Amino acid sequence: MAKMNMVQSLNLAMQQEMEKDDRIVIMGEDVGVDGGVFRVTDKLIDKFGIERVMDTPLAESAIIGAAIGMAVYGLHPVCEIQFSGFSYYTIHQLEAHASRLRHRSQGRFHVPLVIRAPSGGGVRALEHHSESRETYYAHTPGIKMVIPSGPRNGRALLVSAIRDPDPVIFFEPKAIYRAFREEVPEEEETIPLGKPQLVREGKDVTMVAYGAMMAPTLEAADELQEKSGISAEIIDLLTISPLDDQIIADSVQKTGRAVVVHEAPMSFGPGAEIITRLVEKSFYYLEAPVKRVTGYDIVYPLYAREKANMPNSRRIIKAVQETLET
Amino acid sequence: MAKMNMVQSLNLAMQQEMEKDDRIVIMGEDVGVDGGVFRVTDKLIDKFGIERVMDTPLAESAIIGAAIGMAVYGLHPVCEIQFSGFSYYTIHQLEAHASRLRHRSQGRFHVPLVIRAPSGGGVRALEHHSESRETYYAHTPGIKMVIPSGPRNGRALLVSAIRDPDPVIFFEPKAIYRAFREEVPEEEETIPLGKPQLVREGKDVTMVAYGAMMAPTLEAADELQEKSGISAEIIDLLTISPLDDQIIADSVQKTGRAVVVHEAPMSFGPGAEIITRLVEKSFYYLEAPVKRVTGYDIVYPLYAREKANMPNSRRIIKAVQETLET
Amino acid sequence: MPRKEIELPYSTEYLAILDQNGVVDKELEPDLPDEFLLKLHRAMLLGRRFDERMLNLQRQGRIGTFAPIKGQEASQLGAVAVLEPSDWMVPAFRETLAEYWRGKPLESFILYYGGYDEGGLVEEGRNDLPISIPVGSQILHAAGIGMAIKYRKEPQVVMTFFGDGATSEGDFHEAMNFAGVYQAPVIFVCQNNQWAISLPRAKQTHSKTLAQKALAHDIPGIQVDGNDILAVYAAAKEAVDRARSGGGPTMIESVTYRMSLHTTADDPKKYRSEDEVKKWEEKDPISRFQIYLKEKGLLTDEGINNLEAEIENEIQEVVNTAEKRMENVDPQHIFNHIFADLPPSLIQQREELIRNLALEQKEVDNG
Amino acid sequence: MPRKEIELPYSTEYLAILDQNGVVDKELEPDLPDEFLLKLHRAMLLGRRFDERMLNLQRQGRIGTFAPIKGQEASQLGAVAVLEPSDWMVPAFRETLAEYWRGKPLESFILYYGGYDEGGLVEEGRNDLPISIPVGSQILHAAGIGMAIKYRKEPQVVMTFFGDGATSEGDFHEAMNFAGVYQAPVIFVCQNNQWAISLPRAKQTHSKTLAQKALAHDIPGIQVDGNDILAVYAAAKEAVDRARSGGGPTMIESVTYRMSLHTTADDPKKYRSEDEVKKWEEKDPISRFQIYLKEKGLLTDEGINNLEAEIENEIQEVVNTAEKRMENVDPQHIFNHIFADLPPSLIQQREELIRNLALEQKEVDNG
Ligand SMILES: Cc1ncc(C[n+]2csc(CCOP(=O)(O)OP(=O)(O)O)c2C)c(N)n1
Ligand SMILES: Cc1ncc(C[n+]2csc(CCOP(=O)(O)OP(=O)(O)O)c2C)c(N)n1
Ligand SMILES: [Mg+2]
Ligand SMILES: [Mg+2]
Repeated sequence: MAKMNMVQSLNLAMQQEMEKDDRIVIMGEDVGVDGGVFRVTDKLIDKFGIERVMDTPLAESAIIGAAIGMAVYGLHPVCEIQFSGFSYYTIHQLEAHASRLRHRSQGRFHVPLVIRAPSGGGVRALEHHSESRETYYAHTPGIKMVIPSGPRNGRALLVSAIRDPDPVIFFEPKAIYRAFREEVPEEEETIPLGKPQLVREGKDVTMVAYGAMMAPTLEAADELQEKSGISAEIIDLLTISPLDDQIIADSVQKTGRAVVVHEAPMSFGPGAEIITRLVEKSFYYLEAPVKRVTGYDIVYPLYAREKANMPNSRRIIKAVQETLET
Repeated sequence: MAKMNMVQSLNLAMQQEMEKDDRIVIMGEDVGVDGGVFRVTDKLIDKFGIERVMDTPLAESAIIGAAIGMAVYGLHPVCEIQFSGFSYYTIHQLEAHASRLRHRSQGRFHVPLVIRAPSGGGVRALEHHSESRETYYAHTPGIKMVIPSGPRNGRALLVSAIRDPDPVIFFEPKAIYRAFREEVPEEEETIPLGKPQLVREGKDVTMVAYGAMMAPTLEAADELQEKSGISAEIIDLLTISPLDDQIIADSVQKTGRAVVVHEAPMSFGPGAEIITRLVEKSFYYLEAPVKRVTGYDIVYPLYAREKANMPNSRRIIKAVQETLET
Repeated sequence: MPRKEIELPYSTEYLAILDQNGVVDKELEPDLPDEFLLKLHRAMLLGRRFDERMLNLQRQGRIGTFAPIKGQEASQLGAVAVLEPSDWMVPAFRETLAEYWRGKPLESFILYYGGYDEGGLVEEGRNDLPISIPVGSQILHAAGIGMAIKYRKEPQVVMTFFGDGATSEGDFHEAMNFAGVYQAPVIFVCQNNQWAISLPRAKQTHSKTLAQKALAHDIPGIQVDGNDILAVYAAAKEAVDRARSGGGPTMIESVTYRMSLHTTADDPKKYRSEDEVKKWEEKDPISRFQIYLKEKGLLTDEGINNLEAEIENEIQEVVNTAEKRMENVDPQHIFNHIFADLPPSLIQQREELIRNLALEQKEVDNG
Repeated sequence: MPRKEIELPYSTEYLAILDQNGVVDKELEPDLPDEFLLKLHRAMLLGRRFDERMLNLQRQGRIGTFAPIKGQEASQLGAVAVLEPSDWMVPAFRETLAEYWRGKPLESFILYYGGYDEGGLVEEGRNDLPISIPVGSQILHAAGIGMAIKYRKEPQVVMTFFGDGATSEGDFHEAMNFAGVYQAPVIFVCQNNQWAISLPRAKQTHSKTLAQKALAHDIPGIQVDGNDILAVYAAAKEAVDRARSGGGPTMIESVTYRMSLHTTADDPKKYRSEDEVKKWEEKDPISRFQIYLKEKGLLTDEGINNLEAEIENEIQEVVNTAEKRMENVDPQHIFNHIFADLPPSLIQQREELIRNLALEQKEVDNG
């Protein structure tokens, strides 16, 4: 087992899958010679050549549209959109085709396509480089929306995404690309898509988060434990959609209280779906209103003020305390 | 006052505003000579000429992108996207520019732009002609998402949208274009954006809907009243986002129960936000889980089976009954 | 170091072989076997008659909105007739005849436009995408299929269809650019039928031709008389041969005319003159091809009559079976083919639908 | 009725006036007043020095990521220098010098790249859009502004900038097509700096030039030596004059080179050779312009030295004031300029932020 950051572990996932399966091709802007602006595809071009690692022209719709054609033909394209903030150039292709060709062709075709894109804030980036818009994709039937929270689950989820027969949007929280390292086994490891994970057991409150928000959520939980003896159960969604709420329901039926955390804007965001599922299925177990700690419904600010918009452990702790006080 | 269907009343709104304000121009595919495929812009070209009613080339991104430029210059473009199912070609323009130019230019520019698009199902249409994806826009900060439910409020809301200094997405439920007529006054009438309306008072349950779903919701309420003496309070959202939840909260604090109805797919849909707001602000008034009656998380079926996907009064009644039973 | 003109590798050409009176340019006439010519003729005629029947079915409320192909039979058939079965085809939504030629059962069209998702089924072995309604979007899929063919070093090509209106969409240019960069074996066939609903070709773009749009990407582009099946065939043959031998993509602008409605929801009287339609009726692709075949001694009036009867029967049978199949609407079907495996949340939703249906049935049963 | 070439209204031309050794083509030399030439020179030099200083600030962690313009001074200044103040300009994100020339305070750049939204302020009277980062998207705004100018019958034009990479985006073609159809007064300036991050121009598109992409839309297109300010100016002048007099849009491909990094987050050593950069250094736009000015007797080495000192001071002062302003971060500012009037839900969110900030302050105060 090697200690890896998430850039390395995602790279490993692609490399190992490509070795096994020549249907897999990588495509995107600067993914080849440059190895991707975050180096996630670093050196893959040296190993697999320009036929399998394609530096495409600068056209997102074309990357996804062409990849759909390739997928229908029988390849498994793994596309990089340089920043999730530019993935909106492709929604018409995703909504109209990637998500529907299985249905439209009544099963003859399917679209095994992975779209990787760095997402989220916290790296002092330019405009359009910090947003979290996973809701667009989570709300679109026929596609899966996955967000890892660290090197190890990132690698395992990416392998699963690549092997999935249907289109998967894979947002990589750029704030954790190099934030920490984890042991990542050389041998194959997968995590089934569509299954949130219980990452810490607890009894007083359930905390639900994903991606880069796992870090402040865990931090908040630690502090709550240490300073106030509050024991939080923590769930990492991993797959945002299709959302399997079973584990969340189970947890809240035990704790009676919950806080949901995401960077995405509050309104019509992922938190709303989670809270609603709890209302639908665990209403009588809820002892207090479920809280959400999220980005605001604003244009993402330039970096000098981005912290003001981003959930942090202080805001999360406050939310938990309020939940417990009532 | 004349009896009008919604096609006529929306046409009236545009005509009257254009007479008053030469900044207003209409643009879109087939909006001129053809008067729009649903005839909503019928004859405007005869009254205002091809400079003000532009039959554009077939390019949605260009329609919205150019309209943004025109709006920044000082015009007030009212764009038609022929079907909301093709509005996704423009999300990058909306997310990156229409919604942000006010902020990016720090107030120097703003984007008074209306995007009209027929939306929703129920008219035996082709693929991509029946979806409801208002969530994409509702979740995008800096734009307003409006959906009328009839000729009279349609006209009044469109006038408000045209006068609004910020970008407004205006989805027109095509199922009610010609479904019924209402008295629409010749004189000016507006409805402030951002204010849901109480359309019927009641005491047992709150029903929240909008657009074409108002009809089955009202139908369900009538039947519940008649057959079971259940008195439903009904709220028509009108503006989906920014969502003002005050009136909903007030109602539920009275009734203690609520059902939300929309055609859009269930998960990560508008209903989730409404239910979550209720949890956040009216939790202790809720006597039963809030229910939602929605489209399923599926590829919208071709028309022979679309009814199976669409909320109808039977499904709504059942949801209300379940809410009341608990 | 003056101001000078830059020489470009391609220019834009025009090709026509069989004129509207059925006169053929002997030098350019492609050498096609008689049976093949007759097979083309039969398909064109069937395309025309099926179109008429579909319009009829729609007017009777037996199917929903559909897009007639009348007038564009040569334009699409001439191109697709060059393909091998193993090649790929990516249609827009007005390629009924091209799809039929490739093997799509007529029944599927009726089911599809009748609102049954089953009509979308692409049978195993037919390498065609289902129709694509969002204008221009499918062109990129063809670019991708071309790239995949090249990756696999297969001797295939892919042909995609789109309209004059589609050339205004960014996806069209992005696809041409990708195909150019990767020198993918893609044949871009633009059926310029002069109208995009109510927008005439002249207002769609300022350019003199659509074929010249290929110059932007250094792709060979040719404009052909799209009502002349020989010209369309010849241009497509050249393009397919070039693509198959590694020569990269080609764009063909097939100049034709939408003689009927945009779709059955459209009323062309709002925006175009009867005179214009009349003028184009004289250029009908079928009648000129019939003159040609008669002069070649391959066809007689009697033969045409027999063929018409045969086709009528064929269509009637298909309508019968399709309508039979349409009697059975199982609503649960809407949950099929969403994902390879239905996730728990969708299973729950399907269960809800089943419960609702049962309830409904009970109400019906109870009167 | 044979196969024949179609004559098109435009061809693609190349223009260069001042070569890399400072030798001028007398016949093509534009007739510009001395002060104006010196003003251009001062701006170019300032552009270069400010760029260097920004790089420095970034390396010291005092500002964030930004995109240097080094090497592209002539390419952007030559074009924008033709505009009247009342004209409009729509930049991408590598037009620092063009924006400065149009009146954007240097301080704004520092604030903006320092992460302060205030840096985006467009002062009243300057008809420029703020920078646009999503590649290609802004080109459409220029098309729309051109259409609005035409609607208002104003004697204005709009000039927009974008890179070689942007020509692959659909929005570029959609914008050109709209401008062509509406014959809007738009000047499309493509700064072909040979690279789109790591992708070389040759892999961006199969076409020989970028200027020829205008042929797709029957818009005049010209390729100029973008390191030759006289050629860029001359081409832009011709285009602006044509647009202003109702002659419609023009595309200019300005052939230049990105001598520095893509952005400060980029490492060009990963993908391009030092040799290539060296070769282009010999074509530096500033040095050749200085030779020209010296030969014209307008500039001396001493004059240059004085100017350099003057510019250094000017920049230092700006850095000082900007850094002062950056000391004040009021987080509430993030709720400004979202809508004309903040809706209730956002007022509530702002209140939450204020409460959080107060709490934080309390924690800080309590140590
Ligand atoms: C992206 C998109 N925008 C709008 C429409 C509505 N629409 C359907 S067909 C059509 C015109 C298409 O014109 P053209 O490309 O020339 O094809 P034709 O219909 O003439 O075959 C339009 C505007 C659509 N289907 N997709
Ligand atoms: C739509 C979009 N995709 C990707 C990016 C990331 N990106 C920023 S600049 C750039 C290259 C742009 O190349 P070019 O248009 O030649 O302009 P240059 O940077 O050379 O000035 C890329 C890929 C972006 N900003 N927008
Ligand atoms: Mg057409
Ligand atoms: Mg470049």
